[in-house]
Amino acid sequence: MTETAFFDTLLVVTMIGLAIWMIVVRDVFAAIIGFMAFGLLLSLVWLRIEAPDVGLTEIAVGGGATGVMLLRARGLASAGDAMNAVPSVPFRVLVGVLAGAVALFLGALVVFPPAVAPTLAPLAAEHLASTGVGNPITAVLMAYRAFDTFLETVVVLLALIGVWSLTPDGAWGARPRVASADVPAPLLLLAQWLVPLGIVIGIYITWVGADEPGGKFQGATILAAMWMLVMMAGLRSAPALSSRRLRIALVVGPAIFIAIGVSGFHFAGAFLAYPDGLAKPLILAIEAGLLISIAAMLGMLLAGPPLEGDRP
Amino acid sequence: MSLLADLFTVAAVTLGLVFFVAGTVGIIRFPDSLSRLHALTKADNLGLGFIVLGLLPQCAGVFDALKLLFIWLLVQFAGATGAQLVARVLRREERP
Amino acid sequence: MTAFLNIAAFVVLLGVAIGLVRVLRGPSRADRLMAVQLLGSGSVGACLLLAFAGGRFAFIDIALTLALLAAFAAIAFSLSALDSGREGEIGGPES
Amino acid sequence: MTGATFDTATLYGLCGAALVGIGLFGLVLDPKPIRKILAFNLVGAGVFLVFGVIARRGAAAGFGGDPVPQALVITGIVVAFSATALAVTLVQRLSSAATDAGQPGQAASVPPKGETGTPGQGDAAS
Repeated sequence: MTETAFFDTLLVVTMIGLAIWMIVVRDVFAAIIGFMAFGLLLSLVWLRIEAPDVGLTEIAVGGGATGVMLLRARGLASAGDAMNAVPSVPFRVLVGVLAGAVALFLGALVVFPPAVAPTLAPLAAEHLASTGVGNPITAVLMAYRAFDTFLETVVVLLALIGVWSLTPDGAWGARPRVASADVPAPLLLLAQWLVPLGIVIGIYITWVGADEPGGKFQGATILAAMWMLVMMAGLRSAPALSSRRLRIALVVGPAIFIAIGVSGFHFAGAFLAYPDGLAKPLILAIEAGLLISIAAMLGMLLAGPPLEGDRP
Repeated sequence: MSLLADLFTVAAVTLGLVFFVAGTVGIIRFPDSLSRLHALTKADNLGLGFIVLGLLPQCAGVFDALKLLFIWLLVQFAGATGAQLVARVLRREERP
Repeated sequence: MTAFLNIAAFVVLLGVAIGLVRVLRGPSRADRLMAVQLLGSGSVGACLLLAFAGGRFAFIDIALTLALLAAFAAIAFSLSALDSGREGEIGGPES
Repeated sequence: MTGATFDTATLYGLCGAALVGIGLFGLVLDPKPIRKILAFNLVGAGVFLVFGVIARRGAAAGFGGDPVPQALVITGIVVAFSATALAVTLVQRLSSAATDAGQPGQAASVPPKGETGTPGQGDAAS
């Protein structure tokens, strides 16, 4: 504890400094860079509080993908330039006091915890063997609370449908424009070398998720990032929204999930119940399908909708 | 043997830290962006390189050691490309 | 050894944090882009040191992901700055 | 474990609480939509962190933390990303709609870049 206290304190101070800087800095580009840096540091925090799975997700989704998406959006930075009305000082003070009160309340909850910390860990450990997976997080996501995970995938799909529904009329069905205007030679080289390695790493991270930190969400984000790199380097263009192959890729994971879930009624007596001894292979089948679908969803969320000028 | 390995780790990791700190000093002290970029890339590659080198004898198995080396190569490769791109941004900003 | 590696992780983070203050202040966009690169290799180093300090070898996989995605982000950010520099604004044609 | 405790987890929990406060401040006061999205993500990060600390306190049965809240946070991060993607696209389209209204025909004059494809013949679906 003593020698890690330096690290912990410095990490917290840096993160709070970055957060304040993000709020006060004028330049939007700088604020987004700050957010990206913040996400990378936040992943170190998750490692320090014994949640490596969450840290991995934060690296992939929270820092990397969100930052890239914020920069990708054309016209986003200048949106609301007209809205320069600075709130009055009394209002700013009021908001400051209220936000401070919320922070103090949460802080008090942290400093004065209940006498017995609530935990479901013993219950999760008790049935871990019957799921056949060694990582308790994966067991929670794929066995104990599999229905949540299914709905989460559907939420991501709904978000994608929402994004696509914002396509301008003239551009519907077109390919989103992702490729950089002119591709520097080093990027081309990197895209050709890094992407195959990245795909291997993405599948590896999904595979080790059964027993070590990892899993399909993290692996799928890596795959989506690699896909994005290919599209940015102009090696392949983004698929058209109306592409049948794209749409099949998007639904194959949820479809396998539903199929195995419904067959649970017949073989194990409940929706999403796995028959004895088959839990691990069934979980692997669902994860493989979801890997493809989530990678496609996240990749298309990163690419955004086609805009004016991206005519089919 | 274990003591020797530990000594090696301490020496190499310390050397790595020296490069990281040197990089930071360079970033703070150098007057223009291009020199700062130079300081940054040297610190990254050598600093992380020596840390990886120092951690190699502490690895539990060959696979972990290979992963460590792979991480370093990845950072080298991507860092070089990234520095190229940042330099391009810089050139464009200077001569609009 | 554990204590040494923890202190080493602290030193790496300290270097990164101080460098971050400098590059984030700019003034140019390229300076700020360096923050992403600095953070990328710094957090990979800190993550590896923490892994060996705590005997948590699973963290090596996390450092691997960190190295890959931080590189990706740095490249994507640079490309975005390059594209927008040409069109005069972060946003591109519509802005 | 009664009364005030202070350990590593508490430190990070306080950090999470502070992030929620900072994020809320920016969310309410900053007029620019993209800054609001950033601030919203800060609030989210803070809430997840406090939840993570609760998970850490629930360490038992040989796990470093309670796996159930940790799994919920993973779900939360992915859902927050989806919400951010939707918000970003909405703001982007709103701003281009405003530009169209102000200067008719400007957006339509942007020349098409990159390849365009025929619907139904996508070749890069993974």
